[in-house]
Formats: sequence, structure tokens, C-alpha cells
Amino acid sequence: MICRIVETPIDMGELMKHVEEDEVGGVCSFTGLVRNHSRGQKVTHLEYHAYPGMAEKKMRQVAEEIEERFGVTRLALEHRVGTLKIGEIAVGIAAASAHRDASFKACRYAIDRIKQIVPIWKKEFGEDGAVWVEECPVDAETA
Amino acid sequence: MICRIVETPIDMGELMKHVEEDEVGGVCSFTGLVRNHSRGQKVTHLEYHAYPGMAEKKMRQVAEEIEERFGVTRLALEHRVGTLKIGEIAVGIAAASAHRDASFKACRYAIDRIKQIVPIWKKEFGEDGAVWVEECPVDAETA
Amino acid sequence: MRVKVLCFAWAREVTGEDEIELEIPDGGTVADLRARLGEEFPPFSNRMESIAVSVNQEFAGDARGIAAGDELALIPPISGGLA
Amino acid sequence: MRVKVLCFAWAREVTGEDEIELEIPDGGTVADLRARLGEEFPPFSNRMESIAVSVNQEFAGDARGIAAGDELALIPPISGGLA
Repeated sequence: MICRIVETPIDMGELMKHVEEDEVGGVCSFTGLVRNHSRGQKVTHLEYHAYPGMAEKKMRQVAEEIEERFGVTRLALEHRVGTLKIGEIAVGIAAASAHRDASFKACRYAIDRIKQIVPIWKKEFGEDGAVWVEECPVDAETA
Repeated sequence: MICRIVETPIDMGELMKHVEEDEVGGVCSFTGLVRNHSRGQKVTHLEYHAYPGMAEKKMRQVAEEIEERFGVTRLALEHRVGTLKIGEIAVGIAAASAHRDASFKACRYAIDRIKQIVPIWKKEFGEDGAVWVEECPVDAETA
Repeated sequence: MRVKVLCFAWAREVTGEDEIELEIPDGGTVADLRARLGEEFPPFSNRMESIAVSVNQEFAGDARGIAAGDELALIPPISGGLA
Repeated sequence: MRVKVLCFAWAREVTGEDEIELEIPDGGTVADLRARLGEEFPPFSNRMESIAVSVNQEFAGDARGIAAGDELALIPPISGGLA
């Protein structure tokens, strides 16, 4: 299992290879890319910042929840931090299982749950300056 | 858009690259691999056979349905035919969209729908001989 | 009229051929094709409902008419994309 | 007691520091921490409910007690994994 914050480009092929093995019938992956627009504004680049230590700890929690809910243990979660250009990969997920349903559910849960509980922040830089994107206030009861 | 039957190995990286562009925020992929077991039997290898012409035609229909339902046009569908070994990729799908929900829905719909309407057959070779896998009788009304 | 019918997978094993010829009435339908198929190849009779028929690469219901020169095929239950 | 509190993202811009120090009662709770934070840095008062607090790298409710040496942090709304 991979759960890590990285400062270098994310290699989806590596994540997908990591979860494969002979018993695996399906691999679902999700690649989150930096878009060239956001809420009507043109974006030039982004900065991602993480709370070191806690971010990886909460990613491991996401992986544990996925094992409990879907029985999926072959999982790779990677989130990049630092300055990212348009089209670069911010987050990469791969989930493998014997049957396809569990791999889809695990992958979808991973990206949704990372958004809820992993302390990472995005600062968008556009023509009108920079802004912190604040999407999800953390609910301490369910995080 | 890619919709094709191939006789050579499927390259997921190529499919995922194909659907990316600057407006894309999320890419969901599904890789269907040959498993080493099937319904309790050990599998040594597989053969996939397609109805030439009709198989690609029905894959294009799947792509059209995905555009209608989810508005997703950046799509790559590839299915391999011929003899495949354990761990090789039988089917590869990549779907991209500005937001992640549509990419997941498109990818999931693609694999489910391919199973329903694309005339491809799998013959499994195991220790006890070979058997045609017959999963989905086609319903002419909905195909 | 005499029509050619492509056979795939299990259907190919039953007929022993990639393509068979069947005699159906002029202006016949997919239902006529099925009836003739069951007579010539009894193994199909027991599982006719699991075999789909395509006409010109589209799945066709039993009422679909067949014209000379149509591309016809027997489509056993499919198993592509499985995982 | 005097506690150190890590600041991230928007919270870091409000305090101007990666880490601040606050005085809270011995045996105090996250609620005490929030009260003190609002006094020292008024911009937090208006949006205190959108800031989460973590204690030793776990999110903590207001009733959670704080001990000397705990690793404390202010967690503004997060935006990782967005797409």
C-alpha cells in the first residue's frame, strides 16, 4: 500500500503497477489534474501545501476505511505538494480488486474522503492574484 | 476519442494521455486484467474473440451513450482480442472531464455497457480444459 | 431464400463453421431464421433464448424482417470486458 | 499554560507566523484555545466555525482537553484532491 505526500511528479503507471497482482481483475484509477480555469477565472499555476505528518496519517486513515468498507487492500494514494503547472497531476489514486465494483467504489471513496479529511490546501494563482481555495471545512465529528 | 479492438498489448498510459487536456480536471480509468482464477478454477490463459466490425461499432455506440448521459466526450475504449496471459490487460478505459463525478460515471458506465452489448467472447483455459464464458445474454430490446 | 449466417463462440462450435447457410421464406423474419436454425441444429433449440441475432451488425428482435444480402449473425451470451 | 499552535494556509496569513503561542488555562480545552485565539486575532472570530483544531494530528472537538506538549494546529477548510 502506498499513502504518501510527494514533491515530485506523480507517475500514474507506477501507482497502477503497485496495486496489480495475479488475483486482481480490475484496477480503477483517478488522476486529479490542475485545470486552466477555476470558478470562471483563468489559472496560471497552483501551490499545494500540506500539514506534514498529519496529511500522510490521514491518508492512511482513508486507506483503513477503504479496507473496512470495501475489503480493498491493494491501494495507492499519492498527493503532490509545491508549485504545480496546468496539466500536472495533483493527486493520483489506484485501487485494485478481484471484481470491478469494489475497485470503483474504493477509488471514488478515496478521492471524496481525501477532500474531507486530509489537511492539504490549494492556493490558486491567476491574472487577478492569488487566492486560497477553501472548499471543505473539516467536521471534527466525522474526520 | 478512441474506440477500438486491438490484437497487441493495451497501454493504459496512452489511453489516459489521449483524454487529457488543459480543461480536464479528472481522469478516471479502468483496467480489466486476466485473473489467475475464475469461479473456483485456476486459469492458465484466455482467448478473446470479437465479431469484427460489429464490436467496434457497438463500442462507438457506448461512447455516444456516454456523451448523451454524462456529457463526457474525452473517452478512450480499447478491448484486446487473441490469446492473453494472466495479468495482461483485456480491456482499458479512460474518461476525462472537468469534474470528477462525470469521469467516474462515464468510466463505470463504459465497462458495464461493454459487457452488455459489445460482441466479444472469452474462452478460459484451465487445468480441466477450455470453456466459453457466457455471462450476458444480449437483450435485443436494450442493446 | 438462402441466407448466410455468421457463427461465433459457442454457436460456432455447434455448427462447426464460421458461416452457415439456411433456407428461410422470402420476406422472412428473425423468428423464421430461429425456427430453421433449431431444425437444422437441434442444440440451439434448448437455449434459443440465450442466442441473440444481429442483422447488419445491429441486434434484432424476432419481428425484424430479413432481406437478401443482409449480414446475419448468431450472438451467444457475450463476455467481453469482464473483470 | 502556554501552548504552541501551528498555523496553515489562510490561518497562517492571519497570524503571519507558522507557529504562534497562546496562554490558556491549565487543564483547558479546545474551546478555551478558540476563545483565546479570537481575542488575540480578531479575524478568526468571524469564521471560527470554519476553522478546525487538531490535537496531536487528530481533529478535535471543543470539549477535548489540552495537555502541555500536545501538538496543536489550526486547520482552515481544506482543498486537497480537488478536481
